[in-house]
Amino acid sequence: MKINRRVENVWHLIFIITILIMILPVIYAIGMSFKPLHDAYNNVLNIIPIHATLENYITLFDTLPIFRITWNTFIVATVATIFKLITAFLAAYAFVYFSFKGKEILYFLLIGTIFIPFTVTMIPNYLIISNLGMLDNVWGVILPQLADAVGIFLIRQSMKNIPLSLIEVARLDNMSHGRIMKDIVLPLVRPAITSVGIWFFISTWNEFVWPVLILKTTENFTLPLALQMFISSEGGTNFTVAMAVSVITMIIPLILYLSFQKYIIGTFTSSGIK
Amino acid sequence: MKEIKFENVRKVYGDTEVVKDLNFTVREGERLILLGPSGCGKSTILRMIAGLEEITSGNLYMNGQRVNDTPSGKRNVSMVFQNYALYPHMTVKQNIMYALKVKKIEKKEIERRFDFVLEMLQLRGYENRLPKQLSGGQRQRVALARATVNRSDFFLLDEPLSNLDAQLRVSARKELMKIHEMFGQTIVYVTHDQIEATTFADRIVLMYNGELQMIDTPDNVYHRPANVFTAKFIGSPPTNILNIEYDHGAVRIGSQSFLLNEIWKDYVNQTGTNKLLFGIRPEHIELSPVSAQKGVRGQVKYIENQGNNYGVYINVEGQEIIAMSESKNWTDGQDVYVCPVMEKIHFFDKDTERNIGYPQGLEMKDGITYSNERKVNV
Amino acid sequence: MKEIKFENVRKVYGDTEVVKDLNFTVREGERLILLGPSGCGKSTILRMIAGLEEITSGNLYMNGQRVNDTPSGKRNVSMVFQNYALYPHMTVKQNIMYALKVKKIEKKEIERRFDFVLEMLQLRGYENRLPKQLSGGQRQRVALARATVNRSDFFLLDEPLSNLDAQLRVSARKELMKIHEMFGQTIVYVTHDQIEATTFADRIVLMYNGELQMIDTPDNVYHRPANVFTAKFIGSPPTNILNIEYDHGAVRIGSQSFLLNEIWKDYVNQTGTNKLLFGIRPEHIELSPVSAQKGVRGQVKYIENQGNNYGVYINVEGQEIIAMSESKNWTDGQDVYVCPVMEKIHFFDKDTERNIGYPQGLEMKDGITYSNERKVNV
Amino acid sequence: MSSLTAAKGKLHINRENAFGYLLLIPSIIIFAVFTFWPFIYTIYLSFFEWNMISPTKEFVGLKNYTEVLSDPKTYRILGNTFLYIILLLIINCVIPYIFAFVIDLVLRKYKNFYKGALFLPAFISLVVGSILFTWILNPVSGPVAILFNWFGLEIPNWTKAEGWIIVVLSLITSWKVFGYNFILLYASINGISREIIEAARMDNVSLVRIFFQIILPMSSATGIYVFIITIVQSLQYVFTPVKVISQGGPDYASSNLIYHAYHEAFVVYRTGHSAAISIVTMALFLLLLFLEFRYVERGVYYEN
Amino acid sequence: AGNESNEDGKTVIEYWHVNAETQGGQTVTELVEEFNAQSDTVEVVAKYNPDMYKGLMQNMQAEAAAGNSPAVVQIGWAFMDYFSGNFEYTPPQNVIDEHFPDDATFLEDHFLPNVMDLAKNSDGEQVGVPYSLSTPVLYINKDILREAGLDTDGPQTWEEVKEFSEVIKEETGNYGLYFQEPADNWATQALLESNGASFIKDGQAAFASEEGIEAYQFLTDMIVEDETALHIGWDQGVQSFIDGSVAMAYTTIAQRSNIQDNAQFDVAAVESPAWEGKEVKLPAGGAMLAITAQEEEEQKAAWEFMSYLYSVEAMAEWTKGTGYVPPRHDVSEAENGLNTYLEENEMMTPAINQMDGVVPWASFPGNAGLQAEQMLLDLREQLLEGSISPEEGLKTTQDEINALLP
Ligand SMILES: Nc1ncnc2c1ncn2[C@@H]1O[C@H](COP(=O)(O)OP(=O)(O)OP(=O)(O)O)[C@@H](O)[C@H]1O
Ligand SMILES: Nc1ncnc2c1ncn2[C@@H]1O[C@H](COP(=O)(O)OP(=O)(O)OP(=O)(O)O)[C@@H](O)[C@H]1O
Ligand SMILES: [Mg+2]
Ligand SMILES: [Mg+2]
Repeated sequence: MKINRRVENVWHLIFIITILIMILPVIYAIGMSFKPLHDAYNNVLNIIPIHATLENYITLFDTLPIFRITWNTFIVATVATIFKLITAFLAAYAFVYFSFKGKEILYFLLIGTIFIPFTVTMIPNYLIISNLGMLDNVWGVILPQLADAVGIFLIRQSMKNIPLSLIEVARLDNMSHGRIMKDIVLPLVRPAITSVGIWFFISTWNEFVWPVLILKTTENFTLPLALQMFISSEGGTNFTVAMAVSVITMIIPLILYLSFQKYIIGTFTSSGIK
Repeated sequence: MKEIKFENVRKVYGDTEVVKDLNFTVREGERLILLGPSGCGKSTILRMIAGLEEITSGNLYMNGQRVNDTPSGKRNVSMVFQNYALYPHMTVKQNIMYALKVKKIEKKEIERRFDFVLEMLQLRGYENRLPKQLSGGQRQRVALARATVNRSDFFLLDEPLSNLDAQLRVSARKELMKIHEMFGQTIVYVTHDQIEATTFADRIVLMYNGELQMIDTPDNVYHRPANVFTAKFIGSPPTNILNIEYDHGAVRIGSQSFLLNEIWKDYVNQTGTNKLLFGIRPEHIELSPVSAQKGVRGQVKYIENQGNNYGVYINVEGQEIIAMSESKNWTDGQDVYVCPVMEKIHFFDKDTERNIGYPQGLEMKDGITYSNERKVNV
Repeated sequence: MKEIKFENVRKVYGDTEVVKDLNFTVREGERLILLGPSGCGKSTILRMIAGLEEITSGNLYMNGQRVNDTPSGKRNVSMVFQNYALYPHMTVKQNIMYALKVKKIEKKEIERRFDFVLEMLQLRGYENRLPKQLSGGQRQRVALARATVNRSDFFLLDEPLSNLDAQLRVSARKELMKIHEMFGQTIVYVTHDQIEATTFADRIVLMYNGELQMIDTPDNVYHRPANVFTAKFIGSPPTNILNIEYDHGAVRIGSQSFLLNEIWKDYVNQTGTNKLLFGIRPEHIELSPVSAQKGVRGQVKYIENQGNNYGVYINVEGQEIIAMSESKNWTDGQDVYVCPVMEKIHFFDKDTERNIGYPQGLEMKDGITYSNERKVNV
Repeated sequence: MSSLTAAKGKLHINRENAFGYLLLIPSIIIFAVFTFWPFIYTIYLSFFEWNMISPTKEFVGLKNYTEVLSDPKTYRILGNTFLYIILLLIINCVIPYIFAFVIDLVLRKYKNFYKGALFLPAFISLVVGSILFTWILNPVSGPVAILFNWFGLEIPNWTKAEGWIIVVLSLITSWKVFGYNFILLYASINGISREIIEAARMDNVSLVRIFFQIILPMSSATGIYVFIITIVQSLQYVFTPVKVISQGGPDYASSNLIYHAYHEAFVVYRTGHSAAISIVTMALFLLLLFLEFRYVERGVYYEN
Repeated sequence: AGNESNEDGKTVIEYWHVNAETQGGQTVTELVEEFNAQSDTVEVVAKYNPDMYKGLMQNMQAEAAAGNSPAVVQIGWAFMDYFSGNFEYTPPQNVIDEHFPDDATFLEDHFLPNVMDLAKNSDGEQVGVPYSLSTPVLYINKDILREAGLDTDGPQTWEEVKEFSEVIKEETGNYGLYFQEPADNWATQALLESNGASFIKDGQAAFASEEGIEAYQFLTDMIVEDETALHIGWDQGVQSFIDGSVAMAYTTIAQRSNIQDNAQFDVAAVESPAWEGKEVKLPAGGAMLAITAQEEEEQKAAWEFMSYLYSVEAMAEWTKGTGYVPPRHDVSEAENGLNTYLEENEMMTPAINQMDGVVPWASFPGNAGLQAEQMLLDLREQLLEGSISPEEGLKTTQDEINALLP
């Protein structure tokens, strides 16, 4: 497919500008995490620190068990993501390939929960977690977050685009549902799974309203809570250390993304359903 | 008892009835061909057998048991889909082997079957391609291969060779027949290729508009068409159906007429009807540039090259007749005499369009006597 | 100058070369048929003309201009895709009208063309269906209809009728020819149906494995095959190619032999080669139960019903020969004499598999003299 | 949703419906415990006046609702909410749609780079983003303000300016979620059969038309998804920047319904009032969702 | 937290605080560690609550809803009434009397009565013990003042602040003043009450007095009319002061170390300005410690911990780490206390000096108190936007608040 060059160049320009706008803040944040705080205040325009220092990171590592915290965050994000993907996949499969009484109502109810503000469920959920004895515990952080219909929604959309005849062939060969799920549906909805998975991972990774309620001891903190420890309205926020935490917070997902980028982008571009 | 029986089966989509009150039986181990114009319901029938389409009403029996509600996986059916339905994320090899692997068939046996089918469909070299990297015909062959390795009791094929070249089609067909001889599956096969139908079929089912028109052997379908539709549908170019007036042995076309032989004359007279249609296949017409006794005169309209034959389109008293000729030596507008071969003519009732049957002892050029009953459903 | 010219065109996918050094010209207003075994590169050629596939090397000219880099939208091309590529979210009507609406063609004109094509392809009643609610053949017709209404200068058709029944195929073909006569598009048409090819084509291009084998008129392709591949590929059952020993007018098959007529004898002798293959089409063999002068003896292996003809498979000294017979009266194992019609035989060089040509003045049964040069590329 | 019923008979698995329920059990349990029960509890609370801890709850009937519905603030915030939704729909649904289309079908080079780069900010938490942008966009001392100053321009005092605050908070939210929506839409567009697009290209259909008449309908399943999560994002995601940067101010000019419910519940501890706001919000969006199901879903193209 | 003990048999209690790492978080950790090391009976677990006292209150809500509570909590002054009205607590003196007869006079001995009064609710009950105290001071950028030709000792009165600002704007183009705008009315209260207004009188809102209106008018004029004062969020305002865009910042002493460490100009802090001829009245910022432990064992442990926190050494540490003013009157001078520290950190001095003028942070009584507080915030936004006149705004808001209050 061939397109007018001039049009193409205009678009390249638009993309470059957009990307600059999107990426510069990130670079700025990274730069800031290597500045002494007064430098940050007084040399605002320097994206790259003049007096680069590791001070902020040292402060961070001195005050917090940052490896432990990173590990906690990783566990929470990974476990929640995997659980959510599994339940969502199963539910989507049921919604697409079965028909049973009340299916549409149930679907509507589940999808409706996307619009329930978390404020509505916060206190009752706190009670539940407390009764389950899961305060200050990763499970307390994970469990309520599993109730997220976004996955069901997207995976279902994606499943509905699989030509039915593929499932028919498999049914004809007397494949069990388990097999069909694993060998046919799963590979074909991989783009959806990947994108929802990334979404889940990033959002649990960065979640802070809920863990703030549940987690109490520093050893159990997740990274966003660590970030909160450097933000104070009254004493002034320590922006540079906060940026150091931010850098650490984004580094793991980023490394994960970069190492799987080929796979992820590949997934998106080679779904090949049609 | 690997037979399939349709009993008053209907299929309705929304408010279109695409299969109407279907009754017939596919016999155990039979190779049955489904023929019919595009959209007549052939794929729907296969899909009902496979259990992929709900049966609106009526009963479907397989192995003597009512299977209307049996899930497709339990029917022991393999199918080649008209649109292939290949797994896009699996290579050719994976596509073909998948079901076998799931069925836990021995590895060696899987390899054996795979090798066999790969050879049979000339797919060697493409084992590791994804479907999207294949040509149309190659995809079709993979679909066929995938269904073939299965060795199910029932084997359904929906135009499995339509995108293949003639050579490959012939060889694939032969291989399918060999496999059938070995395993004796009950085969239902949809095709638009009449050569394929006649060479492959034990019996042919002819459908039109969701209704069964005829079910019989290829010979009978060709030589003893049950009705005008069958006569016109089978054979290409189609049987010429002419409006005639019949009068005591004389067949009048417009202002001309020719005489039937005695045996026909007696038979037609005895049926008592004279509102008849006359049928003759293009290949059963002898053309002659000079006046012929048992023929009528017409003018050549145009000539169509058909490879080793020529189709000659002739205007006879305002009706178009096509005749096959080995010779190209006809010129447009030329007068020509059209002589139907008496042993190969057909008469149909003008109202019902049903075949009125054939006289006893009508001797065929090829020396075989066809059944002379009027057959529709069996 | 609506012509298309391939100049050393190659197409490579990864490391498979699917089109090799292609050189030929599609003349303005010509109906060119692309023939070849499945996977030989036909669709790829169409897609290159349409601008959907990049050309790896070489030049493609349309209207005398190099179009390698011209976007497909600017080439004034319509195409029927092998897998239809219908817009799944549009009804039949929307699918067909879409391009016309985009081109801002007058509403009345759109309706006119739509009506015409609907009639031509017998799609009336399906206007408001979505593609997924259609049968395979109906979808194909919609694809054809969509391309047909366009009236572009170049019209590419990739097996446009493969899923239709014989009747519909014949009528659609005729209508296409009418349209072609009216608008004179340059048509490139892929098919596996040789009857279609011969009835439709001005010229036929024969491809094998990405290489052009022959380009010529249907008659020449049939009667004057450029090489063994062409001879075997065209016609069904294929041309019999026999290993022979040639010795001064005598063609020896195993221990038997027959004599050529004088005209052939002189010609072959004069070419000076005697490492030859002998070719004869099944339909150019006369079978006789009794000893014949110009024939060899063989045994009937089996008989295949081909509708109005029978294919007789004969073993002659270990080589298989197929002959067409109108009669079914052959029994397996029976002795039979195989007599090639002298005017229709072919000789090929054993090494190059090229046709060695034909003697001057070889009189054909149909009275036409074919060009006797050896043609490959034009 | 005729497509569903169509799928039903075809697979002939009606008798295995029990299995369907089985697949849903994990989801049903989780949702029942962590969403439905809390939700019902909240409905219950919306009829009481309570501050979340006092041992007595006073039953007030519909008072909370009448208060919410008669409070002009509610309508102001509702207006903001829709403004957020519209802004985010434009920035995070329309633009990524176009971008995805252009990258997939118009551009030939650097596609992968663009994809990766646009996706990058998606990894950063909104809290970080909020702090970062408070700094970067400081209207007096931030780098952007200083750069603008060089050119004699002044950036608006956005944290305190009605209108601007919503725009900037939306932009900050977009900065994070843009890439994700983009990748989703890209995947969907990329999944559309090339031949169908080719068929249109060949008829010289313009890119704009291809976008609207082919890409849009055929990627609509994902489109709808992005549409809905964008609405959710404009409710739930905006919460973080609002909380970190503006606390809904100035004078509720940046509050949305969810932040407001939070504010009522956790800042001024009017639990019943907050519950009523949440319920009204829910009702409103369920209505939208219902309309979506009734009218939009119908137009969504699914393969089966 | 229940009645928990660890494997050593120590009683484990939770201490909830709001101290981010930038504001004494480290000190909390150190103090708790030291305490745990020296105590044989008690082990304290500290929990940080983000989002200051409001955040802590939210977490308390959730915890209370689940039937739990920590043992010792920091309660921001603004939340005192709400806290005492809604949560279970034990006045510290009760615990002392019951379990620690030796400490019976500890509070009397070490705290000024006006300081102890800060922790009394509107019913006069002693809810907790003041722990962190802060007052607003005026930070000045001497370089700018010098450049503008102004007295580098800074303004003494609000009237001077206005004049200074005008000159600064004129001479340097910089903003004159940043008046802190957090999510509370603390600084506003200082401004209004110093002018003779009262936020609350007899349990009723009373800020819309002539003096109150005048004071607010003063602030809005500077922002809206003169445009010499900056109207912006708190963090951003402090950022702008530190980078030299604003000459003066009126904000809490708690920001001292942030400003002192990062400002690269000649910076100083001066006492909160007075209104001409009037007495300065400054609400106390910061927090008290309250005992919310339910079990006796824990209450005992709670006081044991508190008495440690209130020791001279711990107080000194606390002040150094947080920049708050110590509530114990005897810490500043003590050798083991802050003596040398204060000499090194002159900027602390004005805050300590103005402790006499400290008044309680106005906290509206009853359940609607927080709502009232919120209405004042809403009003501030409207006033500083200039969308309403102080006269009208203050009056209507006052009426609305009084309609809510019991
Ligand atoms: N993406 C691809 N990667 C590698 N090989 C390909 C790809 N697409 C097509 N091919 C190969 O190119 C060859 C030519 O394909 P093409 O579709 O042109 O064949 P065709 O002549 O149209 O065949 P058919 O009659 O089966 O449709 C085939 O052998 C096919 O396997
Ligand atoms: N979902 C549907 N809704 C309505 N009609 C349908 C649907 N699916 C198929 N049909 C109609 O049912 C009829 C039979 O379809 P079927 O696919 O069985 O035809 P077919 O004989 O296989 O035709 P072909 O040779 O063209 O493949 C067709 O006329 C078709 O239009
Ligand atoms: Mg079909
Ligand atoms: Mg092809």
